[in-house]
Amino acid sequence: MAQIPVFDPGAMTQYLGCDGVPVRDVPLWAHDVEPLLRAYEWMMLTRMFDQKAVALQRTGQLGTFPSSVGQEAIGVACGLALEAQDVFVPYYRDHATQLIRGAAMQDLLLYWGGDERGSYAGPAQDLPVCVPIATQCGHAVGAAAALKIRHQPQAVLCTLGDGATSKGDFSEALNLAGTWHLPVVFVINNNQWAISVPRAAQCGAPTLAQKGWGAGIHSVQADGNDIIAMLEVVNEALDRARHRKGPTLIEAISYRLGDHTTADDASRYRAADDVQAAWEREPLLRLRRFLTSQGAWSEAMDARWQEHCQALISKAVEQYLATPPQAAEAMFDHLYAEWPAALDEQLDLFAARMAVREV
Amino acid sequence: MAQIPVFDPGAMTQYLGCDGVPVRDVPLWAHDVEPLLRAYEWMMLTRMFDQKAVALQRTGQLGTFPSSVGQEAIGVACGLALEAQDVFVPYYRDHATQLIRGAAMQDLLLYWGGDERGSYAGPAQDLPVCVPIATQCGHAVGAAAALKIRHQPQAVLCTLGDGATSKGDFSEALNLAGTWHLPVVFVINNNQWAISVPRAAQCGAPTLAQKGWGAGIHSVQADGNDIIAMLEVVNEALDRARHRKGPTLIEAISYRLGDHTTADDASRYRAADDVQAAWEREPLLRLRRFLTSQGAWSEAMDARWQEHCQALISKAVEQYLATPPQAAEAMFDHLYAEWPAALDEQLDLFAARMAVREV
Amino acid sequence: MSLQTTETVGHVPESCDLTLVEAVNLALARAMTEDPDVVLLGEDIGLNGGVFRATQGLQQQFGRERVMDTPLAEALIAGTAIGMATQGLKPVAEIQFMGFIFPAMEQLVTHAARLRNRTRGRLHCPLVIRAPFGGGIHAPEHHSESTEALFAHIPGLRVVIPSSPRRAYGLLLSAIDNPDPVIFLEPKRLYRALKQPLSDDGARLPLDTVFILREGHDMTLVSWGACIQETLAAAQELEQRGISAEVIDVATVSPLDMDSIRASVEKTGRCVIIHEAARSGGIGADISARLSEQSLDLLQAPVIRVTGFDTPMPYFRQELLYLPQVADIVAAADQCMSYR
Amino acid sequence: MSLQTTETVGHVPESCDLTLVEAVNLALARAMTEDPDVVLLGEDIGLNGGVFRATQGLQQQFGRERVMDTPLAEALIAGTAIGMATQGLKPVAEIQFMGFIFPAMEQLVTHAARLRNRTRGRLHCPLVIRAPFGGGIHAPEHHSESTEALFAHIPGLRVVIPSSPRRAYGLLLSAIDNPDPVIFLEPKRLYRALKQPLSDDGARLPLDTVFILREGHDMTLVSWGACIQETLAAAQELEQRGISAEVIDVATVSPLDMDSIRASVEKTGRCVIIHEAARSGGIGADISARLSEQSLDLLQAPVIRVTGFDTPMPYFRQELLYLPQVADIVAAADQCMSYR
Ligand SMILES: Cc1ncc(C[n+]2csc(CCOP(=O)(O)OP(=O)(O)O)c2C)c(N)n1
Ligand SMILES: Cc1ncc(C[n+]2csc(CCOP(=O)(O)OP(=O)(O)O)c2C)c(N)n1
Ligand SMILES: [Mg+2]
Ligand SMILES: [Mg+2]
Repeated sequence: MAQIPVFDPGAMTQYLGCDGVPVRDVPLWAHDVEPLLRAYEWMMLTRMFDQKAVALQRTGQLGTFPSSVGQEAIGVACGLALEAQDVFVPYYRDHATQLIRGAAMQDLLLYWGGDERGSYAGPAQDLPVCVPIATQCGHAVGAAAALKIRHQPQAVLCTLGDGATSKGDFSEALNLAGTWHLPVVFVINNNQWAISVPRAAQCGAPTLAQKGWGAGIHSVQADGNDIIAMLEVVNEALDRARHRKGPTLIEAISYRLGDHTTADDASRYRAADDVQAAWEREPLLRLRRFLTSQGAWSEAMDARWQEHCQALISKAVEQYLATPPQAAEAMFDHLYAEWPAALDEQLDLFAARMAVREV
Repeated sequence: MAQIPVFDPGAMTQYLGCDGVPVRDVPLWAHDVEPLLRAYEWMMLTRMFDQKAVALQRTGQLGTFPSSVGQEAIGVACGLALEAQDVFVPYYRDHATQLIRGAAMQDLLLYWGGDERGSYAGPAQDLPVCVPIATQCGHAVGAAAALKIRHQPQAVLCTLGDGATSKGDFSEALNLAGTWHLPVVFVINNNQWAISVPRAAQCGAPTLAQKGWGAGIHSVQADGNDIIAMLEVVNEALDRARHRKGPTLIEAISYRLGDHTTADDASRYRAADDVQAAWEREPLLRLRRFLTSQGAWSEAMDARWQEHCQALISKAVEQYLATPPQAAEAMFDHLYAEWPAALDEQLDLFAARMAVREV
Repeated sequence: MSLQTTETVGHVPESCDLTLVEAVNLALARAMTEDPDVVLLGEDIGLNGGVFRATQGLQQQFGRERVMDTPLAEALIAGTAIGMATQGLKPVAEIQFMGFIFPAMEQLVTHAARLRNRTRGRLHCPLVIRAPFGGGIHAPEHHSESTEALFAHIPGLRVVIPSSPRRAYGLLLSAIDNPDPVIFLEPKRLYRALKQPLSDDGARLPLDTVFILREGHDMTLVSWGACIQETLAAAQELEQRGISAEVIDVATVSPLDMDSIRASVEKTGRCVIIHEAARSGGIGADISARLSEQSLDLLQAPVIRVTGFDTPMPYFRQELLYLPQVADIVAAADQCMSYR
Repeated sequence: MSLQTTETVGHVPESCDLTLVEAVNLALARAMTEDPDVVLLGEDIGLNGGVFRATQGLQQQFGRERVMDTPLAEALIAGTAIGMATQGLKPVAEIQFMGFIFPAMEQLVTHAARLRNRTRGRLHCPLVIRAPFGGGIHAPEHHSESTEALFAHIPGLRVVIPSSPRRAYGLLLSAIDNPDPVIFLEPKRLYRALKQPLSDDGARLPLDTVFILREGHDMTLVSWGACIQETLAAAQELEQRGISAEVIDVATVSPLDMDSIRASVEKTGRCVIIHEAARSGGIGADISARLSEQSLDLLQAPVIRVTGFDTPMPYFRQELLYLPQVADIVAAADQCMSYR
């Protein structure tokens, strides 16, 4: 009988070891440190933004917030590899990509602060943060089909978590992407945890990448903490999509160094040792070591950059905190393109309620 | 980069060629013709039952009916391989298995004739016909989990169509089966069509069997028109399940020789030639040729058996047609184990309506 | 605002007699001709033309890129349609039977209904989900449900139900034009039950408004979908007995044009609501509640509802026991008229 | 049949003060102790004890075979639970938030609700789906919905909503005992908002019946879930102004114990219904419609509903604008009392 094929472990794309020393020749483009410096800067900004957001939540100034600490290389690679006209279909742990695509930090804070106006405002065609797990995968293939139908040359990039791979919406979308040969790239942020559920309790297969096989989709694994590997595979996959060579599934192996969200306490369900060990593999440290070894980065530069980030973040926080609330009746705005007269009673009821409360 | 592994075509289990001549040594158990004779008899009964049901529908004596013509080897193999205590979780094209498991033919007719009393009455633990595509897959893993929790040694067998493999419920169940190592066997009746949608428009992968790989599940392909192959792989898979060696996914390659149901007209969307060609590969002919070549079957025996089947079917049809309707208020029966007093108004409303109509 | 329609008026020039399903087909063809952004997707809608033939010939006419057979997955159909809509297409998705719409529920509730609201108007979701619904055609289990109330409870969705070939044509064109998501439910019992003269003039009918199919002054009969047939027949029977019934086809069951329904009931003082969905949680409860809450003094009799029961739709041998019939409506009307 | 409960009575011997979520936990532990067929499944319910800690400690106590973390898939959770139930287990499945119950809709509507009916009693579906619901905890999008009406429209399902620790305990035990599927919705705003003395005596509270939390003779306030808190507070405020309000906690919103509600309203002549779900298609419409239809002559004023609006629950900065507050209920009660 046929055996389950084994995903070749050597097939995981990785260039940088945890110590920042290349484990094999880096690709040609990475001989130029410029793109890596940009990547490092975004990764640092993302990390500091995440830290600040968590702090805001802790002091009651923000709602539940999902930090991306430890997974910055994934988000930054997606952001840098995407072109402005591509379509980005995020989940909820994608601040890095959203920032690179032009979202204002104060808007991201507004969103997590419970205000619709903060809905991601990157390029007009991008989708907003998606909370219901894996539902964004359907949108991604729909957007990709739209591009295909209109013979437009862009690609769609869709992110999801390791937990999301268990939900039917992901399989259904993957299957359509393969069947219709759609210009879409799925990037799994495999941070090893879906809240408290470890990767092994999520799926019996040794890799998540092999979920693409059943859909006839080109599938790869990459070290999600290695920005060079991530840039390489995401760029290659987007290139395939843009050249109508078919969809790609990327499993990016990383680790969720923080709690699931600020509402979570990960110490309930995982060992501190494991987290400690994972800090050794985290993406910023690794890239900093590499860049330093290349003479392209220094502690002084790092301090300066952090200072710069701090300033940007402070300003955004200020703007966020100074944002006046929406008008009370804003909940009815944009519910329909044109307000249906049949719903006027709702406005009357609302006005009456507000009148009572003002008394 | 890793390529999509190719499902080894040589890995498809097949013993009998279309001409009934073995293409390789048949398994040891098949040297005894007895089990094959039983299989042939059930296959013939199923085919004749299907024909009769279609005829009943054509004459307005039955509702929409899904014939299993051409796929009898799959259903019969499942039925013969299952033990009485196993749990069978069918879809809607499984008359063969249901009959073997003890369902009365007149009950199957009642069901398709629009009467709840016809709900499949095989072993008490079996599930009834399932119409919403792929939803039965969830039930199958639930039943398998129940067996596992109670340390019972039985297995669960769940059937589905090729179209059903696209629906998330299938992937989700497969994933759970793999993760929890459940005693369950999934058999895909790949009859090449989901109503009018051909197999290639359903999935971009070359085989459906490889959908198991992403769930870490042992996956095999078999010639679904070869009863020896089907008995071999289903028995082996059930054996694995009963011995807690894990779940199996079986893709049984067959062809839907009839319309999707009596409500369908397949000539709208597929070429008569293709159907004609598929008749060359059908399972009864193949097995009859083999048995005849073994001196175990003859035209006379065939005629006698058909006569016997005819008699059984006629009697069942008679019983079916003679079944008086349920009491009018039967729709309220078994809605709850105990009728909630809060719903008494419903009975009053119903009684009032019946009173009006009787006027 | 309500619209008055005469169900039985004569011939429109250049028109031919069409069934409801043919009217749907005609509207789809017209919308696709008028606007290249209109695309269709669903199960078996291509070469097969849909299991009810609503999309017959459209793939041949508009090509496989605009009339797409999808894999068998309703959540995917909805999700894909939403993704297409965000990029400016106007997808019209078919769910083969309303009984199979539930996998799409998450997409419809958490995304289609909210995308515009969530993004403060940046993204739109101009999407139509078509689904045949209702009983009466002797179909297998799950092929006869009427669960429109589930969608009517979801703010941001429109739920539109035509009950004649002309309204199917005009309302479907409006639904496709509409920049917001519309659940368009087609009463399959009426697909071929009646023909109406219909010319392919592209004339839209307004959403969010009821249609007054028949004027009357003694009582108001409110219904939608296939039940409109029995309701009209009951009105005719009542007329022979000297009771003048106004007949309202709600058509857009969400949002509800209560102003028109209320105006009619305030005129007649009496109201019977007819629908085939289960009684509890049905849209009839909404209409009844709002009438009683807002016009208590003007009601000369309690509102009466003639509905399906709080059971699953029974298998087809008994479906007529479940579905409101003319006699049931007439009896309710009599009861309503004889109150006090 | 209605049950009278006094919300504020004193100490039960051997009891301790518990929150609603602790009461849920206690009931689960008790049910699992009493009956080895009771098993739990859901996302993060094991080691993590559920995101609200409703299942805290249960995996440690009853083992991983009876307290199962599932992969992330709600359709699967429901389907698996149904499959388990057909084999005689009594699964209690947790859906992490009611906003994520939609993927399970197909399983609940097409199978859980019908399995017994379809098989004419051969197969049972003794299943409980627990889900925290409702707003008011400043949660992200989709974490604050109240869509109980969708399930109340599905015949064959029971929808039960506790509004105090004691009712959570007693009703959950009954729901687990019940041989039919129960959707058990826990008002997450109340999870830790109040404590009640509660002894783990295994005493069940009946399903399918309302609870009269407070007797009164001037008007009836009908509510369920978290809104019961505001309703009780409003009743107190009204009392200070000389208005005696009866307060009914519907508890089982489907099937509806209308007899008890009607009896109360026929006594008081006036009724205000309070719920936080969207207004159109809400269960309030059902109650209002049935009261007006059946007790038109006894109503001294139109029924008034204080509800959420026909919009998605706004993000949390504005959720209080959406949720009924004490002042809104008092204002409605005043309006109701001053009618005519
Ligand atoms: C349909 C649905 N079910 C449940 C949830 C609650 N929930 C939010 S995040 C999460 C875990 C997701 O894990 P994963 O996909 O690995 O992404 P990660 O958060 O680890 O990045 C769950 C269960 C949800 N948002 N949507
Ligand atoms: C959820 C759902 N969607 C749609 C349908 C309508 N439908 C019934 S059978 C069918 C095709 C199924 O094809 P396949 O799975 O290949 O099984 P086959 O009928 O060929 O044996 C469809 C679309 C359904 N029953 N359930
Ligand atoms: Mg994760
Ligand atoms: Mg098929």
